[in-house]
Amino acid sequence: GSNGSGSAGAGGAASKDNNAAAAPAKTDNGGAKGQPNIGVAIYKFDDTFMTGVRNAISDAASGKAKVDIVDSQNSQPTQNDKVDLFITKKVNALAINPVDNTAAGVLIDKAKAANLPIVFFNREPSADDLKKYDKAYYVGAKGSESGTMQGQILADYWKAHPEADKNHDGVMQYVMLTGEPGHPDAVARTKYSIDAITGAGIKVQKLAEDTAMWDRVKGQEKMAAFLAANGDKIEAVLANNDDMALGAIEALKAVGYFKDGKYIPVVSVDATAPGQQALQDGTLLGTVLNDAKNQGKATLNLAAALAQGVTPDKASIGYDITDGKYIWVPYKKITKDNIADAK
Amino acid sequence: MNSNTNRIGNFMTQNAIYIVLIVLVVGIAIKDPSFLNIGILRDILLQSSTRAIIALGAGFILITAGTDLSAGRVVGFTAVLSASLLQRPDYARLFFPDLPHLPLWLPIALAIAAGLVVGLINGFIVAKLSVPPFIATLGTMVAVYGVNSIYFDMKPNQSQPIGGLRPDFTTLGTGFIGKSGPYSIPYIVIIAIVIAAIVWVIFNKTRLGKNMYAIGGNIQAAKVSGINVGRNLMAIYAIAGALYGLAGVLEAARTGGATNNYGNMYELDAIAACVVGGVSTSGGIGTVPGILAGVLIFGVINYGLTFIGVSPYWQLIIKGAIIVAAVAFDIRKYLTKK
Amino acid sequence: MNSNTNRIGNFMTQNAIYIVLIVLVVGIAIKDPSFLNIGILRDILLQSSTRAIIALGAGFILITAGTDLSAGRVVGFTAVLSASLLQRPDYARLFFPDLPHLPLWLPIALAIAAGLVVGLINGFIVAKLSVPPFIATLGTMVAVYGVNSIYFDMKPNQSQPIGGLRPDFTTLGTGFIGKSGPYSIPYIVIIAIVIAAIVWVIFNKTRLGKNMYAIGGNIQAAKVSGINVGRNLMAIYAIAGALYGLAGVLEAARTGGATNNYGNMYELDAIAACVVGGVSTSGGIGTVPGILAGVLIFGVINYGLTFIGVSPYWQLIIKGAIIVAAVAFDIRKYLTKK
Amino acid sequence: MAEDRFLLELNNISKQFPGVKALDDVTLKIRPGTVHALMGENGAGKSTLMKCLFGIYTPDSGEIYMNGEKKNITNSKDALENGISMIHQELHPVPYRNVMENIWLGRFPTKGFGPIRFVDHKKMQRDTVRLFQDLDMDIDPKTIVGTLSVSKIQSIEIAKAVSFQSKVIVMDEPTSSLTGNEVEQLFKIINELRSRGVSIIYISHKMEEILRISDDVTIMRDGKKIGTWPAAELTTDLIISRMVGRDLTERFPERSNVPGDVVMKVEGLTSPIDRSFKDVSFELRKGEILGIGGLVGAQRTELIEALFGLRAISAGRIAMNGHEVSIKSPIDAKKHRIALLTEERRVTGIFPVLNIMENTVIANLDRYRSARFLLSDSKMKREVDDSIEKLRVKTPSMKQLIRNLSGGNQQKVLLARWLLTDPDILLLDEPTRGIDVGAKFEIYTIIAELARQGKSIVMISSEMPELLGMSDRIMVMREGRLSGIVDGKHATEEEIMRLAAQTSAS
Ligand SMILES: Nc1ncnc2c1ncn2[C@@H]1O[C@H](COP(=O)(O)OP(=O)(O)OP(=O)(O)O)[C@@H](O)[C@H]1O
Ligand SMILES: Nc1ncnc2c1ncn2[C@@H]1O[C@H](COP(=O)(O)OP(=O)(O)OP(=O)(O)O)[C@@H](O)[C@H]1O
Ligand SMILES: [Mg+2]
Ligand SMILES: [Mg+2]
Repeated sequence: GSNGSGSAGAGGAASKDNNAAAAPAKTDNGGAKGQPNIGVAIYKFDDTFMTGVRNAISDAASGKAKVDIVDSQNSQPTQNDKVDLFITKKVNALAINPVDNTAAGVLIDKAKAANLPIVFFNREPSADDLKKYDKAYYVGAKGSESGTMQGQILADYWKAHPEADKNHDGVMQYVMLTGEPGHPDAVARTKYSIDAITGAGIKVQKLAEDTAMWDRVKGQEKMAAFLAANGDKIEAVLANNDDMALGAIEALKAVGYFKDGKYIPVVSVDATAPGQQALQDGTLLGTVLNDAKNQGKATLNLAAALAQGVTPDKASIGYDITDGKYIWVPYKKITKDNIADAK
Repeated sequence: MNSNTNRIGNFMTQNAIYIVLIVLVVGIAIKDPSFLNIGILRDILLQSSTRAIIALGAGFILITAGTDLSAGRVVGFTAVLSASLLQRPDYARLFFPDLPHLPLWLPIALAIAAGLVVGLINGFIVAKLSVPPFIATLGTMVAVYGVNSIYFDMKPNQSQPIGGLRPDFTTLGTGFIGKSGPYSIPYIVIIAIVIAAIVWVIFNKTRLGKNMYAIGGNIQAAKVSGINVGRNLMAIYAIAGALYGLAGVLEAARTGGATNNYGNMYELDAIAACVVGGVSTSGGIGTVPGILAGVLIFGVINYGLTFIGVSPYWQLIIKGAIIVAAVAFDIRKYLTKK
Repeated sequence: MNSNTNRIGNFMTQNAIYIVLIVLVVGIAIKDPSFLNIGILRDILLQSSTRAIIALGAGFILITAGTDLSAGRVVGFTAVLSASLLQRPDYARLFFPDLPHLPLWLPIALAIAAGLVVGLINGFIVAKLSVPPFIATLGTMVAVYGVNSIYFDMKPNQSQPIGGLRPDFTTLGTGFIGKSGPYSIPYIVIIAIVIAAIVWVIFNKTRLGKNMYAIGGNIQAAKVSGINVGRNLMAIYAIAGALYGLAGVLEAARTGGATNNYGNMYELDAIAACVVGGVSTSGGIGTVPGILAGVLIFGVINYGLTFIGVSPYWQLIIKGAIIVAAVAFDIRKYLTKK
Repeated sequence: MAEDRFLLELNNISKQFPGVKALDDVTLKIRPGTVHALMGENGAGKSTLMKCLFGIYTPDSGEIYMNGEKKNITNSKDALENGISMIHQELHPVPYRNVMENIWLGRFPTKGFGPIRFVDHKKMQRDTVRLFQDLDMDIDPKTIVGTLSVSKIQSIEIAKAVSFQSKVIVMDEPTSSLTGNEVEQLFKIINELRSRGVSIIYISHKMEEILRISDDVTIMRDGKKIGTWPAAELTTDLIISRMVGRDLTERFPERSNVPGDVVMKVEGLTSPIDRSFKDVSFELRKGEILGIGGLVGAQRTELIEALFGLRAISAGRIAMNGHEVSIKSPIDAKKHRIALLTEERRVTGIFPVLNIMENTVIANLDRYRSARFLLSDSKMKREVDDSIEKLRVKTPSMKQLIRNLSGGNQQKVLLARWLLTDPDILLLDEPTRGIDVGAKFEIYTIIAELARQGKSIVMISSEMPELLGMSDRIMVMREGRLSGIVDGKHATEEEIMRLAAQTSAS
């Protein structure tokens, strides 16, 4: 860590970090013999949350395993290619963050044919697929949970703040900013957040929903259009991630929210640094922490144990295994009151 | 009578894009009359401003019969670059924890210069190595994203979105002239207008502009006419790069943050806006008002369809159809009458 | 002596792409000798197969002096389409819960036909409405994604990834001839080879192929020679569409699933592979072996850099540099000696 | 006319372009087995009329009859199917494909089974070889067309037009890139076709050719038909006066230039390319018009392009006003006040999508800077207006796109472009190619005037009368070498032909 002033010097420094993390390198990393090789495929490198997991994996790996982390570029076929490469390269275990969780079936077949343990993380394959192979595992949370918690935060607020129902019709008029169409997280969060609210006995009315592609710029632009079309009718804003929520908050600020007592609840998922700042500032009501550190660590520990032929259990990896296949790393609701939990 | 309808028909084909723009606005307004509202005009202008700056950059390249795929990634790079140097010191996660307070102009100038350098590299590859622009800029597009990602992934930031930007910086993106409200004019719109005016002057009143049209119109003839094609191309790519750089700065200022994914695919939007605005993909043809109209058409489509609540998927289908229809209509004016 | 070095130099420029390919392989093998391994060759061929089919489709269009941006989205659409019709009846989340068992060929034919129809639409817009290919296919790219997303979002699927594909279908993507191991030949590679052979015949032995080169080389010449340019263009876009359709089917079969995001941005890869393989972006030039070499270059880069453990971001930078260098080297053969 | 049965009739054809009435009620009737010359000034509408016949344009009104039968021709395919083929004024090669593919484009022979058909390359090659034998041409069917010289490409277009076995062949300035032998060869082909009952519509600005080859002559002016006459009743002067609408007795202006000191001295200039120019030395004087004669392929073009920095040289020196200079690019050439009007105006001359004004000022932008780098529109407009007027460019306005001008008028705009740079040395490569007689005289007048003002002019020409009529000295080249320099006043056509053609060939 230096405060390098030019991108060239900075790039060099970063590359060293990356090599340490990503290369199976023979020289780097102290490379003690006997350390297993683990092939890790991330669904997309520039996903903010997965970057956290990725960093946690390489941190956890030091001294324990050699990890080879690759980018699937948000494309399942590319991920399959990378898995083929790992198998040809004879890694000792696979740790896969699937792009498309239904594709796990084929990946499990590949791993089984090569007799390699395979650990999926962050996106849950179907139980049927996992059952096919005794060395297939999952580390992560229930996909639905983040949406549910996001909805609960909003439902709790709604019940505690009757004035939030601006038109006093007993119905929550909301707008929704979704991630990339068809993205599993986007689909789950959109659905389960609303399910949680209605599940809490609150009636809802969707005023508008549009995709902002996970993107802060688009979040801001879509929110501006929502505001123009619906004005003060909007009583709550849900976003599939922090970035879009932060964009929406900028658009809300531009029409006078978060000043002079004008408030609207905004909820999202991720608990990124700017998201935490927004919680602090009181512009973001709540977000949901996906525990990158523990997900990464559990994944690595599990894969490393499997690679060495050790039977994974609480003693060998430090996490509980449920049903012989799952390590659950739950989500956490984060609001202004417990920001510290996210840090 | 006949000559009158003919004249109307002629007027229509000559001004097809502007007519498309009006038809779009009217169509949306019929669906929801509250669309005709000065606040909405302001929103659309605001959203179109950075796009316009990028499209003007892309226009330079298209008129020389090139393409610039690197635009979006340059925007992302300069957004990250400027944001990383302009954080509030009290922010929790600083990109450079020990950075002294820099004068506002310095990181901005640095970011624009970074864009310009990428442009120069593009120009060099195209002009001196004779690589087709599509491939040259595809190469830099990929490479710039790599560089940006490495920068963004540096410790202590490690690929976290950059937030906590200094208020003097965000004011650039969110501030305005006049009383708050629909009649205020955002700084960013003013910047875009100034840039458009400068580009108009370059296109129409300078040697560089004339040379640009000539190079796009017939590069062989341009060489024979004694135009220094290499130097002109490098200058043109550099200007375009600088414009993307500026746009990146404004995107960061406007949203109060940046990630390495900013600007992704903006090049396609920019090129599409140019072509819808009458810029020829085979070079030599294109005007500043046309490009601005093209950008506005996309601005109106994006804003308007969300405004009237069309579902995102249907938005895609309608957008695709409008793009094709607008160009099919506009292109009539160049078709030699058979 | 002098003439000998000259001859070597000439051989080098004429066969630049193949030399680039060899240099890449040697370079990677020096870094890690275990790269020279038949299993790795098999992996690379396997990974390049669908890419090759798409690139051949894109090649058709490029040679007519067009571009086809819709390729990737068509791949995504036909992947979803074929997957939705070929699920195991005992799978928990069926796209069509009451679908009877269809013969394998039917959904495949349907998906290819869907690709062909999109191609026909592209061809119609380009040939009959005179819209530049870039915009025509940008329009269909956006619209096809919209249509695919609507289909994918239908009840009861509601945008869930489609899984549980029938084993006879996935075998197509994962099966092979011969004993399991490095010497086996995947079906998908055989399919790609057959397709490449057919395309080679079309390019070199049929009227359509010759007309394609003529249209790209000088469309005016094609017109005054009595070629029905419109019909030929429509046929060419349709064939390209059908190839993307086939590629989509294979992608679904290979991964055992599909989402609406499949194929995203494949068009850029395909065009880049073509251009690296010597296809001219201004039309009229291109060969099947060249395109295949271009695809393999990307295959080797993608596989090889990961293999020797280059970090993904550095891969981008290296990839960008190689693309530019390969084309800069290859392009020498067309530069007229002054 | 003697016969009242016509093979082809174009009745009352009109065609309007924005701002231009290109054809105004034109009627043209062609007898079978005749050569019908179509004549008129640049922009008179000749090419447009033929494009209407060939389905490239659709006339606004008028009808086309073949053998008394009304035909509806909407594209080139229709025209070809109705027995009409055409050699276009602007050549249309597909550059990256070989000769035989260019010839059989659109009708490749095929073989195969049932509906599965493949192009029959063997037959195509056989047919091509036979075609070339019939026409006495010597071109390898497998050469890539882009590597051939313009004259070869022109020959291929001729062969292609003949190969359709059409009843009517339109030839729009077929000899503009041919010289000597090839023109004779073409005439042989035309006579052969005529004797087989084929009719030829022949467009050319070369009077000698018209009087030699044609049976009937139709003259057009400003989109209108002036009349049709049997060629036997016409003389050059008659044709010219009907074309131009006034008498034009002199073909060349009076010249009063006096060659002075040597301004450019070229010594041993040699190209790095084997087939190209070798060891060329000559001097150019102030106020001199130096003609360069020779057959096509004599490397005249490459020589003067090398002087302009467009081509490399491997040996030799160029000195200007006694100082050796290095000219590596057109930028250098312009600095030394040299201008070049290139041979292939479509490839290296015009900017098709730009208008006349932009095309005119492009080589000369420095002159129009008003503020530090802003250009002054009014100054540009003034000078372009002057040029259009001086060179009599036929156009509705300077905002017209140059590609909408007739071929000859495009050439005038290019000449205007270089005249505006006010050069000391003007290199002209076939300056009057495709230019009508009236305009030729104007261009000659301008050349003579420039020489009188002390400018030096180098003029490549394949037209013998032009060389003899305009040059102070004539330099003849053969196969890349200088074969002699003769005095313009006393030289004869025979002498020049002898110097040009003493080849191993024939
Ligand atoms: N596509 C077009 N658009 C507008 N004007 C045109 C177009 N084509 C031709 N013209 C105009 O029509 C007139 C006739 O042109 P045309 O090419 O037929 O002349 P031409 O007799 O063949 O002359 P030349 O001897 O120079 O070839 C000219 O004034 C020309 O500018
Ligand atoms: N053997 C050749 N192969 C390829 N290109 C050639 C060849 N000979 C000539 N050319 C090209 O053809 C054009 C005319 O060339 P050249 O100098 O030989 O003709 P020329 O004597 O000037 O005849 P003219 O100007 O009358 O057509 C030039 O562009 C030249 O590069
Ligand atoms: Mg003509
Ligand atoms: Mg010549």
